[in-house]
Amino acid sequence: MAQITLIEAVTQALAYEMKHDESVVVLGEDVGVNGGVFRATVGLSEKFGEWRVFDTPLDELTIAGVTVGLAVQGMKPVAEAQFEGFIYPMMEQIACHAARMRNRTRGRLTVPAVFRAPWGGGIHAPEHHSEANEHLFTNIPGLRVVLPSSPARAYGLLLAAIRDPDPVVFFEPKRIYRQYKEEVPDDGEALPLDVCFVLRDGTDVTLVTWGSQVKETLEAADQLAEEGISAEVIDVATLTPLDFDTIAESVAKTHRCVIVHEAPKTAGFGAEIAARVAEECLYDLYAPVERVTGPDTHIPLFRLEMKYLPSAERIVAAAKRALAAS
Amino acid sequence: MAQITLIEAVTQALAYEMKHDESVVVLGEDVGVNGGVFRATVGLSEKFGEWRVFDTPLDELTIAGVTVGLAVQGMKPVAEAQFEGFIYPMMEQIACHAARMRNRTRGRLTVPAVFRAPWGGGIHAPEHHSEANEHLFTNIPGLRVVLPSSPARAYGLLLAAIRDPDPVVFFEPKRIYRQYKEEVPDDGEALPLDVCFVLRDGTDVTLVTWGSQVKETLEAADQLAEEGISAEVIDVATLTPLDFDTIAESVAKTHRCVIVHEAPKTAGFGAEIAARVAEECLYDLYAPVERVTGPDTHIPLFRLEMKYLPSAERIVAAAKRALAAS
Amino acid sequence: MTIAAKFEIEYLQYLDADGKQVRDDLPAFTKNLDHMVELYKLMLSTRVFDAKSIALQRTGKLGTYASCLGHEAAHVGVGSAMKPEDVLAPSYREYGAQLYRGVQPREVYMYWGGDERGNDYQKEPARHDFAWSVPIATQCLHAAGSALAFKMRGEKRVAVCMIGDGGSSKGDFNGAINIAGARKLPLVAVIVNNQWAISVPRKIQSGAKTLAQKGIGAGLHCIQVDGNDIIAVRKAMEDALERARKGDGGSVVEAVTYRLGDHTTADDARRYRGEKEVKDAWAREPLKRLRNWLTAKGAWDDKKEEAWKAHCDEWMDDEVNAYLETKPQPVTAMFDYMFAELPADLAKQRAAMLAREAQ
Amino acid sequence: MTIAAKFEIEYLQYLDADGKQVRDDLPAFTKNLDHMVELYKLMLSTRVFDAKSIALQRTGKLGTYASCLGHEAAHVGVGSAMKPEDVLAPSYREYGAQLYRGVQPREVYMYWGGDERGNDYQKEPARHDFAWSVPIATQCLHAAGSALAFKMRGEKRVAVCMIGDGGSSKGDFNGAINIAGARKLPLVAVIVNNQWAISVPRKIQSGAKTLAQKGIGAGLHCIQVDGNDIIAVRKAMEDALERARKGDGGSVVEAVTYRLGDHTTADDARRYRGEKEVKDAWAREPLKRLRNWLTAKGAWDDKKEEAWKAHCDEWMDDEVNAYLETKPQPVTAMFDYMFAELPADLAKQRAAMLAREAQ
Ligand SMILES: Cc1ncc(C[n+]2csc(CCOP(=O)(O)OP(=O)(O)O)c2C)c(N)n1
Ligand SMILES: Cc1ncc(C[n+]2csc(CCOP(=O)(O)OP(=O)(O)O)c2C)c(N)n1
Ligand SMILES: [Mg+2]
Ligand SMILES: [Mg+2]
Repeated sequence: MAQITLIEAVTQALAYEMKHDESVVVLGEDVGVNGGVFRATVGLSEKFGEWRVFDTPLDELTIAGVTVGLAVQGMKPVAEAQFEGFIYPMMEQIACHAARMRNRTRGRLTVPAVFRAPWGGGIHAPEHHSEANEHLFTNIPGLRVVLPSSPARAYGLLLAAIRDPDPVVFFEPKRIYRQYKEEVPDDGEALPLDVCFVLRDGTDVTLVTWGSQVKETLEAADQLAEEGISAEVIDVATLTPLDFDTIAESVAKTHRCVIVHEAPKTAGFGAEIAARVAEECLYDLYAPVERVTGPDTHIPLFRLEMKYLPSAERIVAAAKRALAAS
Repeated sequence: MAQITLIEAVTQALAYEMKHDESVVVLGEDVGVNGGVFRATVGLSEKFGEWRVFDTPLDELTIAGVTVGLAVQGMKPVAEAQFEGFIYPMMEQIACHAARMRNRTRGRLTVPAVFRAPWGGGIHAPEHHSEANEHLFTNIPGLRVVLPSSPARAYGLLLAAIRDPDPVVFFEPKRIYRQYKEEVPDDGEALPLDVCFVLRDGTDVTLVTWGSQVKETLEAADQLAEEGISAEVIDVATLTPLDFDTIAESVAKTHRCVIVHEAPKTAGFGAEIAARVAEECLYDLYAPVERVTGPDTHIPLFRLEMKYLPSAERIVAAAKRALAAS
Repeated sequence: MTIAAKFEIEYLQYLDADGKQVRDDLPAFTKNLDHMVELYKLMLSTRVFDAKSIALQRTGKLGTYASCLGHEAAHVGVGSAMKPEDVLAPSYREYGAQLYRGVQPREVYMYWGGDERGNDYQKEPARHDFAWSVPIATQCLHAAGSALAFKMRGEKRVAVCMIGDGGSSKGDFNGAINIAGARKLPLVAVIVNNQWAISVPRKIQSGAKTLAQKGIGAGLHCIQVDGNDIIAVRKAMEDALERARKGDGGSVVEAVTYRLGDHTTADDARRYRGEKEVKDAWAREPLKRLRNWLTAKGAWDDKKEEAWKAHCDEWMDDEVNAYLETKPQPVTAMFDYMFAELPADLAKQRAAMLAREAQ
Repeated sequence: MTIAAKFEIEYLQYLDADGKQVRDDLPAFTKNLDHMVELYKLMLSTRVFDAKSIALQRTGKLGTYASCLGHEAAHVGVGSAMKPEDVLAPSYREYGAQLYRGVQPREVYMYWGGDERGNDYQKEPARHDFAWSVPIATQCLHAAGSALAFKMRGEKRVAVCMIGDGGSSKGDFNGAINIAGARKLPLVAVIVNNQWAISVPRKIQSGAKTLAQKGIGAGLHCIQVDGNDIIAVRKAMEDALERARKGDGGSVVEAVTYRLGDHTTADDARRYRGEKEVKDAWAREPLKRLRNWLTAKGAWDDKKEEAWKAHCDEWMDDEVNAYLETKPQPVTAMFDYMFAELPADLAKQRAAMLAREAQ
């Protein structure tokens, strides 16, 4: 079995599902012959033809609205926004239709669609190509917001997203698209969309994160381990609907919670996790919750980009503060 | 001095500023001769003419983008989205341009614009006319998000928003547009955009809210008072950038914090307040933070709408839980 | 001067305001007088239905309601030209088209009465049509997506979206006709130009002479019709649907009509438009001309008119009763259609709400 | 058949691919050969600049860069037709227009080199122009808003936006031309149709025969020009600008050209387009034809060509040096332009970052 990268796992999941379910179609800008600007759809056009791997006109609004229409007609469209920074024109269709159609019609019409987008910073990209804007969707009822952080999870979660009878916003951390490879059997096995993944067990502090920051956080856990501090690392993976139980259990054990994300701090999704901790785990806490996030500024152009993003050092420092406070 | 409603205070502020600053223009759908579907701009067209009170084609994207263009040319546009539920097409222009222009150009170009929208539920309106979607903007750096909750604050905060050299999203709680009147001198005095307003002093529990829920929360405080419980009520008013100090001071005194908002709970702006409490006020807390919010569903059509919105009863119950827990 | 491209926009009308034929080549379907009577009946039913809705609103039994007064020819013309297997993506006032396709008045009442079940159309073909779409123009892209699905699957079906003059300014409309043109999708976009978008007149929406010509930029067939003349609407729709079904591409059909009522019951049109304009428009209203035409053909008369009106009154009373007798939804209904399966996090909130309600 | 409206799209070309005149009525500005030489020089400068940028990217001194190879006539044609007081809203590769208006190569390098200061154009009139706009088509509405400001204030200025064939599919483009048509705003929207939007060919963007005809639906003047013929571009722009300035309404100008390079340095066009197409396009490229025309008039020759190239090389070397020698921004720069005055909450984050950096 070949080792593959996260982006290859995306392609593998798309190819698997397109082969096994004729109603699955891919659409977006440059997804066809070009195979996507990140190569996520490479080879699919040759395999499935230009109508199932469908290049759209350059209008994200069109992509989103057509996706809703396709889905209502029983297709399972997987739409791509070329970068998360270009997803804004999709919002009306996602919030007002994809996320509402089932509820609006009491189940008569549904939207089994996936809205994919590369997500986040750290690849030295031009302006508007590095945002972490998952917050746009996490307060919208009726949506699932999913962020894989490894090749295997990308494969399994994307399969689950496509099969899910309701709309899913699927952000792919582009910084780790090609960061490393792992074995991902092409067995069509989906992963659950209703759990957080505990990537590392620990007893002293809970580190909660998602997306590209999983790597920084695991590195931080390694560094902490060297100093004898045992960190539990949780990859939230499906932000909404949230599996808070997994996080609560961990905090009950470690009594300390550090949340890591690259979006701006204020009203980022880390706030929700911290809020739940304050509501549901207050008596377990030995130290204030810590958030390690981007500041409330735009992510700078790439010269200063890495100063913006959380780093293992910052996570370690926060964990130590939490330990020192208690 | 006449007593005026919140919506009349909006009109009064617009008229005042248009009279004193020629660069202020109002634009949107039906803002002209019709005076706005809520009558927010009533009389302005007669006073200032159809070019300063400008009816646009029916495209929120056009409204937003043209607003950015006007602002960059030195105008002070006040754009209206007819309802908050139709603000989505404005998001790309607000997030990618209004909120970024100053930063992008290192201060060369700026966007002194206001994006107004009626906001929230409780008026028995049709579908898409009752959303509380302030969360769409609170994680976007470079924006101010403002929500007045009384005629006087609507007047003072709107004046401040128009005068502010940076973009402001200004949500008007339509449920209290005409709920009561108060004296609002037309003196051109703006209110600060960087403070929360303490509406009622108290010692036992801090109730934090904004928008229409201020009324429910004050009622809850009254009910609590009858039972001998002293509640402090804070109207956040300017959600971002947040004045957390005022909230922290209150929690340091009361040791209990109940947050009330009508948006869905998960990743609503209440999460940010709860998160800050968990980070900065943990040692002050005698009880878990409570959030009284809409559930993570769409606000139902009006038959069930009031079951969705927080009520004084629910706020009272949450406050009592907080008191009982400690 | 080198010319890269040339275009013409046809204007189609068969009956003038009084029901006199302005051209001889009436389309084939007009030969079937029974069917023409059926069309007239539905236009009349729609009008009776609409008056009843407004009465319900005035007596507090409906929330805000958007009337279709004056649009009957445009709406019934569209609905009746479509085949059952086609798909309709309406905005919010195209009851004439919807009733033809099986939407029941009680469903309309439920929707505007604040009950989501109004969108759960029970009868085919309406059952597979889109629900009312309040965010203007968004439904156009749903139709385009449906048309794409039909094309992908090789189905001989057409998607029809209906949109107002105002709505034709919105990006979604542009996106829908553009992708239809680029990919020859079986889409027919009908602009019901009733001259007003709430208070904003047609001329402030667009500097174009016709709204039909918006289709030129998308490479679609374009036609402008007298939207008060159901024969013109129906004929243009049949042609457009046929072309689309055959794979010859989509169309923009502009039906020129007039909104005789307020925008909705929450609106007062006297604030922004003169009485004369409305009076003039009444002279061109759609029912009269078809009635005159049918009467001249001996296919209709005052007695039939009265009888049908009486029938409609009864029908609407039944529908109103059915609406008023519908049991309210349980409070938990707001949770029960959020997802195919209720997520655990939401299930807790649902349980909490139930517990609160039980107190 | 009643015709409601008729339209024609003119195609304008003066010089063929070899620089031969295809019509006699050359516009007045061509009489001034010195100026024509200036235009040629700027086209050549732009090409040298562009090659330098790509070289910088290849050697790791720039990030992703979007080349303008092949667009020189379209870009310089637009920039040179505008008056200083007009406003340009570019997308991201219209350097030819921008250099004419005072943007400095070092600013372009800074921007693509990951430094926001590249957008802080120092020289007028570029200083009052819009910055590069990455979210496709959004700048069109900024131009429309600027045009509206000019009209509101009675200023005789015109706003020009530039957009690609792909970008002309996006709602913002539609919205901009639509409001310009509805309100007769002084807007000129230039579609630089280079046949590709990354890998998506022109025919998948739109079923329209010309992209110019998108203006018909907005009621604008529309023209298609040979975008490799700077005389045609310049003439169409002068006419459009003059009309707009006089208050006679906006225009859509489609300049038909070809993207001779990859979409950006991150792209490999061989994946999706054939070599023959590119080779054919080189035969129509814009510099050659103006050079031939000027040479035939005795206004240009190989020596001048070499001398100007040498000058450009030197100029670009200076610019590159200026770029490379620019001191990096302090880390706090990410905070310092967020608001006119730094809010307290943000000031704390800024202080925390400074403290971290100090460690
Ligand atoms: C996106 C959006 N913006 C604004 C509104 C508010 N609104 C409802 S109807 C309407 C006017 C629609 O006019 P038109 O498209 O001409 O249709 P008509 O009502 O005349 O049938 C407006 C502005 C809305 N529903 N959706
Ligand atoms: C809203 C948005 N969507 C997608 C992109 C990614 N993107 C950058 S350039 C481009 C193609 C643009 O093609 P065209 O408009 O023809 O301009 P050209 O690059 O050919 O000059 C795309 C899809 C973007 N920048 N913005
Ligand atoms: Mg209308
Ligand atoms: Mg292009």
